[in-house]
Amino acid sequence: MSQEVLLSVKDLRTEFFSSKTSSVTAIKDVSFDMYRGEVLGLVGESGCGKSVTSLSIMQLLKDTPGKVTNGSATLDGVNLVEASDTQIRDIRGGKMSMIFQEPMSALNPSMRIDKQMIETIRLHQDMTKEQALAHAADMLKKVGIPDPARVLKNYPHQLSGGMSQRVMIAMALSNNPELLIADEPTTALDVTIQAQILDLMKKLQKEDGSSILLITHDLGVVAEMCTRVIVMYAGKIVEMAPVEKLFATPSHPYTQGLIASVPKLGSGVKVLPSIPGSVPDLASMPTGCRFAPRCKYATDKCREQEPELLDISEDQKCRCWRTQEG
Amino acid sequence: ACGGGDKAAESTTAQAAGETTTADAAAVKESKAAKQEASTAKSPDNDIVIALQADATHLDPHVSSNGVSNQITNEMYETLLTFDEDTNVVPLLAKEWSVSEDGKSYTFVLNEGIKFHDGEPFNAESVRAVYDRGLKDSSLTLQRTINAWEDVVVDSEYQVTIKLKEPNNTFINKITQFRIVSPKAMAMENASDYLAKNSAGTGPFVLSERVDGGYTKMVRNENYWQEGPSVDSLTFQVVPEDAARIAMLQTGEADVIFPVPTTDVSQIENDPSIIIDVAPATTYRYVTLNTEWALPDGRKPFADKRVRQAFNYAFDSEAYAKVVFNGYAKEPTSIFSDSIRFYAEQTPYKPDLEKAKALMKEAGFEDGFDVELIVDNTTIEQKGAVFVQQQLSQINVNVKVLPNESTANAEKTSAPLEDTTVQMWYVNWASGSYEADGSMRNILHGEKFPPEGYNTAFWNNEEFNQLLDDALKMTDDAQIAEAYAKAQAIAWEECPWIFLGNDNTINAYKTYVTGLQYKPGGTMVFRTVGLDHE
Amino acid sequence: MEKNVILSLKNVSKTFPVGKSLLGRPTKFVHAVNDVSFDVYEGETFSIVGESGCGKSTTGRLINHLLIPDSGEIWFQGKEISHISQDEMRPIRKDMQMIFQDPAGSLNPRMRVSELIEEPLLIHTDMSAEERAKIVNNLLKIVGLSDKHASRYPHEFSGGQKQRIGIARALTVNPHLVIADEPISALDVSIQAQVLNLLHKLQEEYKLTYVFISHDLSVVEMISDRIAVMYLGFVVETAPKEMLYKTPLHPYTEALLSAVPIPDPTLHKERIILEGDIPSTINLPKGCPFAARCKKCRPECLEQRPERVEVEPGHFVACHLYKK
Amino acid sequence: MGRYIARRLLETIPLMLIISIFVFMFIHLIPGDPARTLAGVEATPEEIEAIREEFGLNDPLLKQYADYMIGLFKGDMGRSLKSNIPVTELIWSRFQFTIQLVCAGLVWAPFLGIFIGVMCAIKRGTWVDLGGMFLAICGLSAPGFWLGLMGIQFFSVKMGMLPSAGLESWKSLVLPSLVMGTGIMATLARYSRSSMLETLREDYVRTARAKGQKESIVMFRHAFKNSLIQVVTILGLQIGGLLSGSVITENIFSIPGMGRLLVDSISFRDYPVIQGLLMIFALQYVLINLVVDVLYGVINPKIRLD
Amino acid sequence: MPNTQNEQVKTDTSFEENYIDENVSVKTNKTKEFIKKFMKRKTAVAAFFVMCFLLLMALFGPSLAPYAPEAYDYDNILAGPSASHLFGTDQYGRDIFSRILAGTPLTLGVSLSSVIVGAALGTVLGLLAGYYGGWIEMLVMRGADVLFSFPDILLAIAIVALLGPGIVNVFIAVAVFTVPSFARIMRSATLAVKGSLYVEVARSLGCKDGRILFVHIFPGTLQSLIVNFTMRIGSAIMAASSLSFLGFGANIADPEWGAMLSLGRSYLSTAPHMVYLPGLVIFITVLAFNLFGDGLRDTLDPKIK
Ligand SMILES: Nc1ncnc2c1ncn2[C@@H]1O[C@H](COP(=O)(O)OP(=O)(O)OP(=O)(O)O)[C@@H](O)[C@H]1O
Ligand SMILES: Nc1ncnc2c1ncn2[C@@H]1O[C@H](COP(=O)(O)OP(=O)(O)OP(=O)(O)O)[C@@H](O)[C@H]1O
Ligand SMILES: [Mg+2]
Ligand SMILES: [Mg+2]
Repeated sequence: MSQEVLLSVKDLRTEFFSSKTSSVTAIKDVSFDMYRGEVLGLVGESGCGKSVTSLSIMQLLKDTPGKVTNGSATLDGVNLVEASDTQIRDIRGGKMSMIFQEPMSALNPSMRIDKQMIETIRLHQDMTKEQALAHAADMLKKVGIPDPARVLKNYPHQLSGGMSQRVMIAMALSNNPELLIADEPTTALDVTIQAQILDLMKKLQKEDGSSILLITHDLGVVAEMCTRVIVMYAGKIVEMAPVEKLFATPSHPYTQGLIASVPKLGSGVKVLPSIPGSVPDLASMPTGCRFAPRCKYATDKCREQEPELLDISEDQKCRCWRTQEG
Repeated sequence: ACGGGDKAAESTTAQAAGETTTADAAAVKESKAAKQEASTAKSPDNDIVIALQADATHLDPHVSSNGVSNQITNEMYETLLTFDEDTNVVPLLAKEWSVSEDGKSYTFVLNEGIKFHDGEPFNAESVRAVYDRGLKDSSLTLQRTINAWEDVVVDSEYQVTIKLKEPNNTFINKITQFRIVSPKAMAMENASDYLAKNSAGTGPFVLSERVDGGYTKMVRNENYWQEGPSVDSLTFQVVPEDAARIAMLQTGEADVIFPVPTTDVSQIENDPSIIIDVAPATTYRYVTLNTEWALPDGRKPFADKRVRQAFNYAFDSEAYAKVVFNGYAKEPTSIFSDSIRFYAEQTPYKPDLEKAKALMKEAGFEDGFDVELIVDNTTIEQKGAVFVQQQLSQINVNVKVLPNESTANAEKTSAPLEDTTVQMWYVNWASGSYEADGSMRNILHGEKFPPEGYNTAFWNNEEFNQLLDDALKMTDDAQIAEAYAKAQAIAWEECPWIFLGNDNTINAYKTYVTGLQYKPGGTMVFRTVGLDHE
Repeated sequence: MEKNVILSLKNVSKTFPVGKSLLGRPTKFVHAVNDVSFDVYEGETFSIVGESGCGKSTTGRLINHLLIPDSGEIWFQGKEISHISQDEMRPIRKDMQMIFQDPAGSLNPRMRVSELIEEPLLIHTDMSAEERAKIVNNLLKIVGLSDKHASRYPHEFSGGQKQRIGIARALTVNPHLVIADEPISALDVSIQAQVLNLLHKLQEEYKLTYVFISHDLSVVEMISDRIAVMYLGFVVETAPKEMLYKTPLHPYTEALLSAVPIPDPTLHKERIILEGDIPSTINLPKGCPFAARCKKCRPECLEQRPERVEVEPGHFVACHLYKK
Repeated sequence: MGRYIARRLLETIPLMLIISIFVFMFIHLIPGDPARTLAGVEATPEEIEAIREEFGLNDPLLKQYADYMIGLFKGDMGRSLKSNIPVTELIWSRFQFTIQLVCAGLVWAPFLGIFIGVMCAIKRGTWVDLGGMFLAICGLSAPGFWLGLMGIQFFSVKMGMLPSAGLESWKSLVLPSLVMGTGIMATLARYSRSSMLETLREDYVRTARAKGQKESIVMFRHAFKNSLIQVVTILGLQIGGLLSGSVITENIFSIPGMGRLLVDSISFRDYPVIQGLLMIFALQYVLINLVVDVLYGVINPKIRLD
Repeated sequence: MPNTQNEQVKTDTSFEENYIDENVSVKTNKTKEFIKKFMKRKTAVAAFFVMCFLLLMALFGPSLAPYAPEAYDYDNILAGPSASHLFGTDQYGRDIFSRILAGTPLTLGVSLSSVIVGAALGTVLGLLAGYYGGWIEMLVMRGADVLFSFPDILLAIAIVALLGPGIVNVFIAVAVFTVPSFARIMRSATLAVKGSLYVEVARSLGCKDGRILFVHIFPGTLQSLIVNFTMRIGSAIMAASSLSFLGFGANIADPEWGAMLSLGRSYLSTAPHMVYLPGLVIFITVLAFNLFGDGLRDTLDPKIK
């Protein structure tokens, strides 16, 4: 299906500066398009740059030594990387909002929920305090909080993890965003709670037709939620494909290894295939393909020259000499 | 006020600058007058503020014992007799007095029509009442004045006779400390408490308010019996920090400051609106040498007169005056100050290092020894002690200066001979009644070893003792003078101390302050004080 | 095959005091572990699963004598160990080692790898330095590291490598029982498999018994022989692996199993979505701990704690649905 | 909350008891004799003995302590040996001065300190940060007496703007407040900087930005408020030392406050006053700690006081 | 189907078995990393050099001094700075520059050693309190409370009265008042480290208390210890000068900086060099220790890059 592009990320590069002159590149050459109404998964191991990608898009790298040094992220015609502060503020929380991994720490501990929600709503919608409060209560009900009035009066620490995440979701959705970035929204939660939240997100996404960029390292979650998936490794996209294709015919050795090394319920194996070695350090990236040191198919070429992210079929891209060359 | 551990009396006070100031006393006075005339400065109000370094301990004149307390209470309480500026005893509440032949009874004829602040009349009964109070309560400092008395007899309403156990040449001086308080106040159950908050004397000022440690404010006594002050009020404010006192005088917050630190004199010297008064000395500074103290090897260096003399020859009093007192001190010429009656001049120990070294060699201390010097921990005292240390280092004596709180030193120095740890003590003494006996007995008499007195040199010279004891009972001034001269000569020659110098107070006040008077030792008298105000 | 019980918990409970009264006496208690009983057989992997805060780690600590139970008994190799002193426990620790969830946190950042691994030897043996070094190097090889790493500090290693160091340390004294408290949940997906495989290999080689604590049901299925499901400090179901996954009896086990996301987009299974959150462990519900969230809740569930019943051999469940 | 405060107040009783014993034993251990000091150097041994008798200084220590405690329970702290004023009255009169000083210091110092700290954190790495921290450290390394004397020289003597002594008008509070406040200002600036820096790294600050909130509001409403939590503790510790630590200020500015009273009483060995003062200081310390804890609970809703 | 899969797995494991993970990311060693991080803090580095300089001064200063610190010259008192007397002379005509040099070992010695002693005691108490809790903790913490509510000047006077005067008082007074703050800081640091996983691991390995306390917990608290330590040195120097102000500091014969500063205040208007120059030296020293402490804190804080 051909769809309207909502967010277009091009050649995004973000570096972390330890001083004026020295820096490490956390993500590089990140390019992808996101369509309206889709759930795009972003998977990869810890430290591969998933969060940095999302923060770069949201322009939330202030107060970190990080800076977007190249590329663009265009949302509805506005290049977020170059937009002015006011423009960005207008978009953030409005057209584009975000949920974070640790719901507990993402809420201001010394502010009651009602204040935090009203603040969010009134920043983007012309409402009185009372209207905003009513809207907040509505949103809480929508995310399945049985007793919104009570929760509104609570401080964050009085809520459980699942509740807080729902509040975060309600807050993120309260201004009808077109794009919701969810950075590992359920990692800190229990399985049964995770099931609740994923269920809820799916439902809301269907109802409102918004797009979700879902960041996770849990392939199970990806399989369940996403329409398309981006796999990142060491700061770069290594594969991009519709979810079914990715699981059925993973083309990058890393993706293959990843999928194989996840235990599946009911598979009955005692020993799992695994990817040896570990993720390279940002400061000392190998030359050539970044996965080469761990790849069982690696050739000299892989070790010397870095492959491009190329289409290997109409809707699948891969960054690997082996697949690209046959 | 008596020295020893008394902070108020010593402090950063100074004294007529050696030769220059006293020699040209007249010139100084003149220049003061000229300055006063030249100045057009006026006080903004008619309230006089005096910045003092310390506070009175208590306003009950029979309890308080230190100089500041007396300075403050003297403005509210009067005595039968008092001193003039030249240490002469002059009448005050008593208009005249006479001594009996045997020198054992003194009869006073009192001024009439004087009323206490509380309205009670002043008469012979009130003198008796003070004596009675002293008899009843042995913890009062009043004790010291009356302990040689036998009785007080009321002859008539305005005549009273004080009978002594035996003749005592110090009586007349000591009576200046016998402050007369209203019998009504003294009869109260807790007289001291009452007197802490109210004045009940006959003085020119009446207590109006007091903040302990802060200030004591008095207003003019409208019913004062003789010509009194013209100021509306008199406030003694406590300003412990030297620099702050100077600043207050400069800004006019204070009209009079006392004492002026010698280091700061130059700062205000040239201020046309400030007059500096250098008063004659009664405070005498010395270092006691414990004659019984033994070195680890058993030798007693200070038992040897040669060593003691060597110390005095090694010590440069002139430099002492210059370095420690900025020139505001005087070379010692006897064992007490020349402003005290019966002073007899001695030949100064002029600094002579060769002689000092020779004496040390003779005594077998050519290589010197280590000795400890205790001193109060105020800046000026320590400064002097370090000077002593430096001087003695010239004859290889290694002095360790141990500055300590006066209270702690008082404890140390009151230990009896068998327990004493005192080797050398940097100290000063000023007799509160400005008499010769009081200037010597407590610190040099053989019966005044601690804890009886402060003879921490543990110097016991029979002849000297005898002279003091005899003189005390004498009634003839010439005889007394002779005895005391002999005693002074003995002590000077024997030198149980290092004689350092006499210093005294420097007061400073604004040119618009008038009528300020002094008692010996620079104690101010505000009886006729006025302010040239707008 | 004769099954030897190596570890046995009998009605073990543990509470933690929270809040203090005027006199410093605790006013409230967290009921972390309630009336837990199970046996672990020699050579098997016994897993404990359950959601966060349900008392898994506390159970592990109780077994390892890091905590003392309030009541109940813990038998290890035929000895009751729950109330012995630290000194009496020390020799027993040779046979019982623990691996922890957070590999970074469990290694003292200020010690070298060699020091970390030889520490148990220092405590339990009086070997010479060379002997210890030999053992350390050997162990490093066993867990897939090289002896070059011995002189490095933990922060120079990746998460998976750190966990291997932790495992090597646990193996230094040849333990019989290894308690693994979520040993892989802090690791990256691709690393998890490495560590799981290593654990499996070691078990086969050294005939280890594992008490394996995890919240990941897919992992547990792979590695365990028998499984206990905990909820709110209670063991609600105990069963051999096959039975539990094929025929989960307790409604909570069912929900838990169905909530696991399957990494296969072609499968779409029906989920049981539980309402609400896990209740507080301070005020335990009077009846069945799961009653408040249970779809099959009956009036008696609210009133009465269910007994543990053996529905089929080796398959225990504590639920009123299966009352005999 | 009420119960919490009541409990904390009750808890202070044993602490005060410990302090009272400790203090009592301690000050009697210090050599020195109040009777001798009171009597002066010309006093006879009999006179001194009479004073000792009168104040009960000859009683066994235990009896003296018991007498003191009995008095204390009756609300009587005894009388000053030196001035014979009831200790309660004496301390109260001195307290009024010291509290003015303390307040004068607290009026500006914490606010300025926190302001500097927060600004430094927000603008960290810039010259604002450098300047602010330099100022703070200057404040920490300038001795109080030096500041005071310089202040007098400049503002009183040279400019004639401010009085140099006493406590008559607000003007006379300016210089003392400078001396009292500088240390607090400096300390707080440093602590609030690091606390703010820490808070700025928190997730919820990022959340606030993600909402599209203005930077200034993010800083104030979200970061600053939470960073205060740590600062309050430090502030409490600082205030705790003010009452007894004002001696230098009181000396320089001739203010008869508690600090000077303490020093005077110690050098006089005025036992009842020392004891009374120390009890007050301890009580003050405990109360401030309590206030800090309560404040802590107010700022930090996570901490429930019960 | 199961068969093939098993075989697949077998090959993989064999691969795994032979695989030795050599790929340890090559990070530099800890000290080097620390130095690198520290070097980025320019002010702290400058402060460090000042401290080194001070240390050198303490070691060699006295022998380099142009005059003996005690050498007096009554003809040249209170002279301002000049070529022959760099910092001028004092009330006895002693060379202030020489005295500052001579006072370096004294001043730094007293502040360092008192903070060391206080910190050592406080650390042990804090460690024990934090580790054992219970009555030990109660005792230590209440003791700290008592000391905290106890004015330091009282203690200083008591020490002078008991032990006699001199620099020793400053040393003891500062040391005693250093104890409670270290006890507190160390207690909370201990509590934090005690709760860390590796301590629990140590216990599960069977470590005895002593080993846990000194091998595992103590090194973990070093950070707070060191940072607090450097900051305290500055306050110790300040405390020494405040005590001198009240007359309970070093002997005025000793060229201790704080005493020099506080004694010089009588000459603030007539010979200001008596105050400014020692004051400046104190200021720079305190500044250096504080800035160094700050830098150290930032360097040791893993959250700050
Ligand atoms: N504030 C920062 N300062 C320096 N480096 C950073 C910072 N934040 C992230 N990085 C680096 O950027 C890289 C990518 O980090 P990122 O947080 O995007 O990883 P992630 O994929 O989200 O991992 P996780 O699954 O652990 O959240 C990491 O190597 C990290 O070290
Ligand atoms: N030392 C303690 N003091 C107070 N409460 C505690 C303590 N340790 C654990 N608890 C409480 O006991 C309960 C069980 O904790 P436990 O750590 O055993 O859970 P868990 O199942 O291991 O959870 P997780 O999966 O999060 O590790 C929790 O509610 C926890 O808050
Ligand atoms: Mg992330
Ligand atoms: Mg756990």
